[in-house]
Amino acid sequence: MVRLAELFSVLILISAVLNAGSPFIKFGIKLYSFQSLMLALYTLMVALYSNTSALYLSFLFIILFKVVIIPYFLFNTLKRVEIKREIDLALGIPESVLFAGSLTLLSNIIAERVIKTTVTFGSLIFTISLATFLIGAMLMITRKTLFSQIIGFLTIDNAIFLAGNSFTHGMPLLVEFGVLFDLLAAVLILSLIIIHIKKSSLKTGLRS
Amino acid sequence: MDISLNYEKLLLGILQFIIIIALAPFFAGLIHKLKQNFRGQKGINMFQFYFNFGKLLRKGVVLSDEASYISIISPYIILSVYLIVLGMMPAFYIYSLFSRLSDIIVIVYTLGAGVFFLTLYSLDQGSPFGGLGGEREWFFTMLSEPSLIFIFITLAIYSRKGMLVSIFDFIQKNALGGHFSIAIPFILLISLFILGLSENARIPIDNPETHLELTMIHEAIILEASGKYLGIFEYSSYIKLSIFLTLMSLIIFPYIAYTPIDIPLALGLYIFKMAMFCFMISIVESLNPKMRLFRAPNLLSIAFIISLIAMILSIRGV
Amino acid sequence: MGSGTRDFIRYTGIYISIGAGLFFLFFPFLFPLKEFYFYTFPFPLTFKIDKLSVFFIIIISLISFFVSVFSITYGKEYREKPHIFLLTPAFILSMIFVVLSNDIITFLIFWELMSLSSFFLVISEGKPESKKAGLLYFIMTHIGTVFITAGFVLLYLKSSSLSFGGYKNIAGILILGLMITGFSVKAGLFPFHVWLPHAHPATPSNISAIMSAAMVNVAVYGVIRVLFVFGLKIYPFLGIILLVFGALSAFFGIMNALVQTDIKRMLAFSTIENIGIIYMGIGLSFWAYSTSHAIIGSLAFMAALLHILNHSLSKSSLFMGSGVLVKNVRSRNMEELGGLAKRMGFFSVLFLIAVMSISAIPPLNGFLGEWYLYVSLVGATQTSNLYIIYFSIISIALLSLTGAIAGAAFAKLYGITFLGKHRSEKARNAGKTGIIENISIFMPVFLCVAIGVYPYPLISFLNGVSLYLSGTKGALSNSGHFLAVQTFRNFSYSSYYPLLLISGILGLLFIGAILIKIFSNNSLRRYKTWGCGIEEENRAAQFSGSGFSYGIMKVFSTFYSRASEIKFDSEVKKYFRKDTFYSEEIGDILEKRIYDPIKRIIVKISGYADSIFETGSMNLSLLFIFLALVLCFIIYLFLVK
Amino acid sequence: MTASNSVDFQGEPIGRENLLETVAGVKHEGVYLLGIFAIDNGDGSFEIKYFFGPEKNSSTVKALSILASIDFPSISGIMPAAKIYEREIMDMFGLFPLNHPDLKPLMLFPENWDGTVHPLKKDWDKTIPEFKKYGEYPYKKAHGNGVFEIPVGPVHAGIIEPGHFRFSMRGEPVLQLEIRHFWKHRGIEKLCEGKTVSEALKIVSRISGDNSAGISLAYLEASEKILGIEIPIRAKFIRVILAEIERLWNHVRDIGYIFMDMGYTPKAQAMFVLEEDILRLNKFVASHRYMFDALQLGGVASASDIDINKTGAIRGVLKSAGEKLKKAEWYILNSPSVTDRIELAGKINKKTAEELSLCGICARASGLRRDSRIEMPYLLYGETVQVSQKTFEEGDILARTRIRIMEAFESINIIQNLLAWLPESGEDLIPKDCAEGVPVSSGWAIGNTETPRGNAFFYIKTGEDGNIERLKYIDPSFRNWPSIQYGILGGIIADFPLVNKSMNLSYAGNDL
Repeated sequence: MVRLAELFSVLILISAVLNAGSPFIKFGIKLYSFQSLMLALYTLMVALYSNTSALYLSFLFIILFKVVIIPYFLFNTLKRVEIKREIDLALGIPESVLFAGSLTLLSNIIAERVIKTTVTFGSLIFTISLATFLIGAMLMITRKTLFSQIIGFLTIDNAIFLAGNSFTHGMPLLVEFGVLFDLLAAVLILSLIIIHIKKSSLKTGLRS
Repeated sequence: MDISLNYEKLLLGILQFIIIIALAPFFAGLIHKLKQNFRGQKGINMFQFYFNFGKLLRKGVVLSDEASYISIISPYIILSVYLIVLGMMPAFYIYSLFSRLSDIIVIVYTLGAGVFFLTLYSLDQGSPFGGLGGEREWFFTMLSEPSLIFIFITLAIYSRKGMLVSIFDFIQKNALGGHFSIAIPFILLISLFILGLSENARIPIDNPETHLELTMIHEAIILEASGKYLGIFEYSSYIKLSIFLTLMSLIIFPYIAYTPIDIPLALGLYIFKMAMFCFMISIVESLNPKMRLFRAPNLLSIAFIISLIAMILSIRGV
Repeated sequence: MGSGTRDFIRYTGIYISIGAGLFFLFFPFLFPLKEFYFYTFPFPLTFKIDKLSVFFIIIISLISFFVSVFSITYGKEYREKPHIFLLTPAFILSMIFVVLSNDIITFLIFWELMSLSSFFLVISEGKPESKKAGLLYFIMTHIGTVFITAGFVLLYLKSSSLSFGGYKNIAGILILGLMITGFSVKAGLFPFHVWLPHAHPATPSNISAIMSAAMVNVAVYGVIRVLFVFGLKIYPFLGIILLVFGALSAFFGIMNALVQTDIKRMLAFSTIENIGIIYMGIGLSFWAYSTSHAIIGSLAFMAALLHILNHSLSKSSLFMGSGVLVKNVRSRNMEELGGLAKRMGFFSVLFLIAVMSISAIPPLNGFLGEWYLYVSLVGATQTSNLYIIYFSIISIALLSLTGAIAGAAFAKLYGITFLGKHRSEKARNAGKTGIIENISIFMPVFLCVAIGVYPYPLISFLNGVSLYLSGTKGALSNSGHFLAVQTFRNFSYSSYYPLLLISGILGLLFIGAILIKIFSNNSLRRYKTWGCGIEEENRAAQFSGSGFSYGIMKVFSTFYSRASEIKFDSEVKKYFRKDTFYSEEIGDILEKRIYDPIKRIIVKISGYADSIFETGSMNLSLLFIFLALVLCFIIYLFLVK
Repeated sequence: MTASNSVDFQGEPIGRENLLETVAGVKHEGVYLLGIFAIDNGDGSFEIKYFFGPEKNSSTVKALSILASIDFPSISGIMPAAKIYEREIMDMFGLFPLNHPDLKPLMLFPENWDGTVHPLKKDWDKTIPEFKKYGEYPYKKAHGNGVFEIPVGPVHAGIIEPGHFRFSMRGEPVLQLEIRHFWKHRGIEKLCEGKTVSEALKIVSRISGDNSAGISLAYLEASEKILGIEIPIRAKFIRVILAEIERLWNHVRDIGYIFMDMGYTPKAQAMFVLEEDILRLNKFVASHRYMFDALQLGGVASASDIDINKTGAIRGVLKSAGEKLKKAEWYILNSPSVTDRIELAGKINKKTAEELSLCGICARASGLRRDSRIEMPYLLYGETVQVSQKTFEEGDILARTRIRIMEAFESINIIQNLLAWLPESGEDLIPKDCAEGVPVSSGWAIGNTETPRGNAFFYIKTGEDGNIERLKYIDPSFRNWPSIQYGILGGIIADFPLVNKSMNLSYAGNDL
């Protein structure tokens, strides 16, 4: 079980790296969905491991919101604004992937230095969530189109969830639910903004 | 593990060596056949590549006027370099023929020697296409060699052994117990799969079936080869494919025989695992178009970073 | 001077060099571990032979011997300039005495002699480019000397002894920093390498062989002596700095070597690469000894020593080879060569082996050093220090990248120069190589193969050197059949069997060749290279060197300063263009971005100063001198405190 | 009938000193070059004719002509598209274009043909000069350290027609590309001289196998105009249906090749299966897989009559074609890896397309609104059949592929509509007077139709005896070939096969 949890957490990081290495938005949304699924499975493992009933519910919520509803909204928005790939990245693909790798190295150093407290599966989870957080932030900075920035934002959110779930054996359920709902609202609003921008400036395309 | 040899081990090592050499064209043919089936074609005979090799051996050689001694020796050197690497693999029996040589760095650099002579061959006939292929070959080798070394070193750190044979010995023995991570082999496999596609001239990096001189890589290098030399090159490429597939099959689920009694089961599993990877490769090749040449660094950089992450995790002792 | 006199001077110089090389090759064996004193006015010159200097003396005298033999026939190229051959023995002897010297004054005298004689050799061709290169070399090498002298002065202040014997383990971080910087300038380490790619192509090939294969090693000798003998082993971060700069130097050097089309310039950049690899070994080893990781330390030190030797052997043969090419084809530009393998049979095989050796292809010797380096780097990742873990991961990545690009660069060098069709009339009319040239190249090449295949005696010798310097026993076991090293904590070994590898490859080659011979149709027909159905003699229709490096260059385009230009017949529209003129200049980015601006600033300042001195009075200039003196005093006060 | 392919022609040749001025004026009106060719008058003088496409909102072709005997002024400086036509005239008639900026042989290779023999002159006695080397062809050169050439062709690794491409490169990017075609000149124009109109039809319909219907239609347009034949309405329907089936077939195959060349073989195979279905349909409907001899003077062959069985078969194939094309379109637009492969590669910008007077898919992908079915309507186009035009501004491989897909859908639509409105069977397929014997008439006319590759242009002149005196055919590929080098310039050589395939120009049609 611990090994499986490890595998899922590492796959969260890998999907974040893949996201940095792909210029395609659709693929990015699919990867986000996959990442959330891994997060959900990880939560399930933690739940099984620590036998916390609140985490089972959290698992269900993650599946519902992050794996299904938010990607669905994003796809829907994408269909309405018709952009397929981002052409202007602020940083080339190999460079940003290498940057993501160095961020992983960095977060590993930080994790080794900082973490002394007990975390569910060792400081590994902290490394991974920190690295995912940083890669998400990098995505938000280096991408020029709004869509990828949203994906970066969602990646950051996943990283925080991961950290939260492992630090305290799960956040209080109410907080978690609130955060999820907040996230959903944020995505909805951003989708509306995208569509609005698209309508108001058909020619110039989507630049934030 | 004990790598001292006795006659039984040597004999079985030679047997294993011969079997995996003999099987190499079969796997290449299987991938081809599966790909054709996915396209809705009837497809070649699975053993077609054996017939091709035989046919090429029977044909005479046409050598370019410009060719020097490099054209005559390099096919043999490339073949023996790949053979010796294949001979290091504990495919289904642990005491492989060259198990003593199977240091990880030696493997990577010996493979590099193959590329070196392949590119020298490509320049030897003074044909523009050969050089084109040679240039691209180095381009991809350069991008994939750091990842390959990282993968091997990760394996070494993970098992605290320096030789391939001991590494897989360790993984097999500890697979079912002890502190053992499945995350590291899994992500190593992703990285190795990408490298396998790139090193073996497969879609999405290269298209092995094209006739277009201007886009191909491996085929462009051996464009001037004919007769038995072409046959040797073809066979070398099957062996290289076998090397990568064997590595993957060992990482994902090592089942290696230690005694002669276990060999039939291990051999059966080996063929099954190899066929599985052939299936996966043919699926990937069917679902993807060939990439643009200068988009390939994107894919290979991902492979590199994934192996880097695996290395960090293995150093932490996950 | 008549031609007879000139020939006499030339041959005398060459034979003196050969004699000096031979003498000092056996000298350490004749007088093992002795000290010498020559009482001369005003200071005594003191010399000492220890295990470290033995190693370097052997390398220097070996290379000098090979190159001097090579000069017997190659020297005819410089018939009009016999002074080259009088300077050469002075250069060789000063190098050897630098390595032998045992006190500050002796060291600096011979160091300066070495610098001056090599400077005169650099400018000996008399062309404008060689004068420019010589000037740059002179400036850089003296900046280095200033640092070294400052370091020695501080050492003297600290120990109040002139002799090296009194310096054991006293050098602090300042001294180490100053001296390593000074020696690195001479060694051509990134970022002080700018003089090297200019100096080597401008020099006669035999001299550049000595400079690249021997003189650079003298600088490395200085670094090793300062670090491991004088240095306090309590600064592990210094080792990490050297490791990082070594890795950067290796990467940077090979990246630039890849894109060159001038053979000698390419070899010069390759020297920078190899110096980087040597520095990686030295740095890692210093780190390991400072943190008492004796196993990793001895492994890394072994890697550095092996690489020094391997680089000298293969680089000297490659530079001699480039001399042969220049002599026979009159061109150093790869794009004008081609097809020489058929014209220069034996020589091309020798060159191939040297190329394989320097691109670290197993089982040749170049691989051996890199193998030790990899093993020690992997060992370093198993320590508990976070910084060395991360820097060794980065170094592994850079080293493997360097290895791959080196393969590409040297495949390009050999493939474009020797294979294919001749790319110009010069290459078509290439002359044959002489016997003496072949023999002099054969000797180092043979050593390359021998060390690669049977390194065991050498390894025990080097083990001795490393034992002498570190005082701790390493983890190298040399059981006579394989090289085994302990890499990891839990009693695991990695081993490398060079003999088994070569016999395995040869055995498979033999069996395969025989089987294929038996089962195949052995008819062979020669015909023209496939030209897609067009019957024409087109020399341009084959791949070029610049094309061969394009893909890698494109990926790492940020590391080059690249300016390309296409010129057309501008009178007509693009639909009617007849000829296209393409020109491209790929420069060293460091030189373009850092050194050139500095040069411009200095020129500006000196112009400014000039104007002051011209218009101003005597007093003003005296004031400047006075201020400079005061500054020196202030610095002195701070340093002594 | 509306005025189909009417020609605005003064009749009398203008003075050669006025030519450049007139052409500049014509160019100013924004028209493009349809073709330039020479006619040997037999008395030592030659008439050089210039045809220009119609202006906007007009369907009238502009024409000019001058008389020449030894040389003629070149208009290439004003209209770069004229370059190859003038070189062709020099080869075939020995007339020297003055001030031509890039003059060298086009069709007759100095490597084995005597440059003083000009085969299209009336006084050539059909003796072939001795096969030996007469000179060198002056290839363009690229100079510079490390610049090398890659000659590709005329014999290729795959089974494709002969063509020579000479890339000058330094690494992967193409610095320069020179194309040299015309390796298997068949002498069709000379062959047709002296033949009757219906004899020549057989030759003409085989110029380029995959555009047989389109080219034959252009020929028939011209020849029926000379002979004054009025085609039965049912024959018109069938002609348009056949032409559109041919267009659909061509586009399906070309899309398949795009997939094939990017290594996406499963999708390519789906397209090739569809292509085979359409070829079998051709065999069933027109009794030949490539529709040879399906069209006849005055109408269509009786074997190509479309009855109820054939209607059903056509509808069936169209249905599956629609589905498969939908899928292909989805992949091209939505699969990121596919889009990435073909986007922004092989870009031909609008100015180049305009200067080189491109036609067909290449022109439309570069933002030019050129389609003979709309500009110079013939048969049912413009009345019963309204073709909606698609253009893209990008000019890259993606744009060309998308236009192919859209036009394939358009063709499916047109065929379905025409099948629904097809007049009752039993009407004539060939007018009565034509069925009994081909009428004889002298005169000249042009025919211009839209083949799948672009507009095919015919000029036919018959003599007193009704036999052909001069036949000139200009293939869309002939116009479009010179543009391919500007598509690859600055790109990398690995993209060239895709650029080539996306234009899919014919070698056979190019080289008569």
